[in-house]
Amino acid sequence: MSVRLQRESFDIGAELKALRGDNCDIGAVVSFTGSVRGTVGGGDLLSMTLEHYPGMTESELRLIEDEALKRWSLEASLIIHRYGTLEPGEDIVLVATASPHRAEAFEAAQFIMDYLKSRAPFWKNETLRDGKSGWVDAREGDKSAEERWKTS
Amino acid sequence: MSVRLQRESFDIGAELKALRGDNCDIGAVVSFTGSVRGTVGGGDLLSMTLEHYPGMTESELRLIEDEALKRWSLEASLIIHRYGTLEPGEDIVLVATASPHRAEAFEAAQFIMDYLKSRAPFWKNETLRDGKSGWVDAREGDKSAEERWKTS
Amino acid sequence: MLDQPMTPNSRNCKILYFAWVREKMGRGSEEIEIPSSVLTVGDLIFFLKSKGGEYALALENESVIRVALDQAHASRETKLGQPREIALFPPVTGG
Amino acid sequence: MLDQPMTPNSRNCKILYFAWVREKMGRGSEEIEIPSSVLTVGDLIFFLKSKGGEYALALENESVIRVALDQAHASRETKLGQPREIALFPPVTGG
Repeated sequence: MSVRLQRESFDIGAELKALRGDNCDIGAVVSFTGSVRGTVGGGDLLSMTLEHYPGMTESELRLIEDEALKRWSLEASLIIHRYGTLEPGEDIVLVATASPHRAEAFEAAQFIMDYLKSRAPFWKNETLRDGKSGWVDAREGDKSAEERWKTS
Repeated sequence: MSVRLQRESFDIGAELKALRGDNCDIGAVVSFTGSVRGTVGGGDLLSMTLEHYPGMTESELRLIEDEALKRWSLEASLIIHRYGTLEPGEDIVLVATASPHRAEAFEAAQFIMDYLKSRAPFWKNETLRDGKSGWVDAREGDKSAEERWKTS
Repeated sequence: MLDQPMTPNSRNCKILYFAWVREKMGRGSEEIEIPSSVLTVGDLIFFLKSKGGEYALALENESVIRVALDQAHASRETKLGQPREIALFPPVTGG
Repeated sequence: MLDQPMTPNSRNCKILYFAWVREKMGRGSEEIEIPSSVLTVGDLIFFLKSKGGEYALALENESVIRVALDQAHASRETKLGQPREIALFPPVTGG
């Protein structure tokens, strides 16, 4: 039940430990970490800069988390997303979910990532080693990944 | 591409860091941690003892990992399972998968857990605070969770 | 007062631009007076595009442009209302 | 040699028991001579159960008993062959 937007990196081990706390009803914790890859469509990456929409980003992440909490009975959840300039190998996002049994934690983490990818107002700009730079195009798969969660 | 069976606890943060190494093709890491809950069907838990089948356990875990590597193109994977006597809040199992994009890491981690739950030869014996003890029954859902991965 | 031209529902709004929409616009935000004829988000895009220049350039590929009203996602059919803040941006690519 | 009773394919196997099967058997392993008439895993269960005593007790609810041959899962129809090691156990509950 926590959303953070930050420039700094995060410590996954410490975050998962804090998420769990001393809640002994938690039997399953799922984490997703997204990180900057070294090779992208256009070539070798020097760095990636994440622009975002201050204000809307936080509220959109909270909406996504609220929706996950409505759909699955989670004991705890966490979304951390970074912004600013990151290098290959650096972490971008951490999503973690905790529940009594594994199915709910897995589904909720996937749901949060799918929604985040198509709704949270972040934009990636890649700078390649050869000096070129450009905005990353949205992946077609991300829209369809979001759509599988639609309830009628 | 690593399977470990051990009595000792593990450090999730350190394990995920080692899994990633300096592989810059990894864009997504999914982890699942299973832990001992404090309240079970029969009451408050004092401890849980995991019996296993030495030899078969390791080979079965390796088979499961191999099958995951065949089905999804993973950059790295890890299965750690503990045995012996554990207390509420202690971790039992860690499964982690790494891939360029998130869908594969998520699916492979779920697959490994579903297979592990119905194929790895571990048996849980619970000791309750009131002194009673008994073997945990297999959950019906675990068999059906495995079956959704069947290829025809 | 009755002598003044009445434009009921004409309103001044802050518009924000992000990513390549911001780059093509050459600025991150501005105040714009939106005429009363603009009723929906779709109308707004049409209105802005018709201003030409950097607007026409930034909104050239208008089907990919996303719009948020007061920091909430809006579709083309969403009624514009009286937002304090409008944002135009490309499809998001975080995560 | 021809005077000795021939039981071709009768074989001595190590059988392991786990969890409550082990508890009901009162031991974790033993050597058992398996007669030639036992061709499949299903036959083996039937043979063991027919020995009565702790075998009948441990295998009472036989449909839930799982069997591994040389550390690999086997179904009731699996041919027994000449395994070095057979294991009987309840459904697994790890993870």
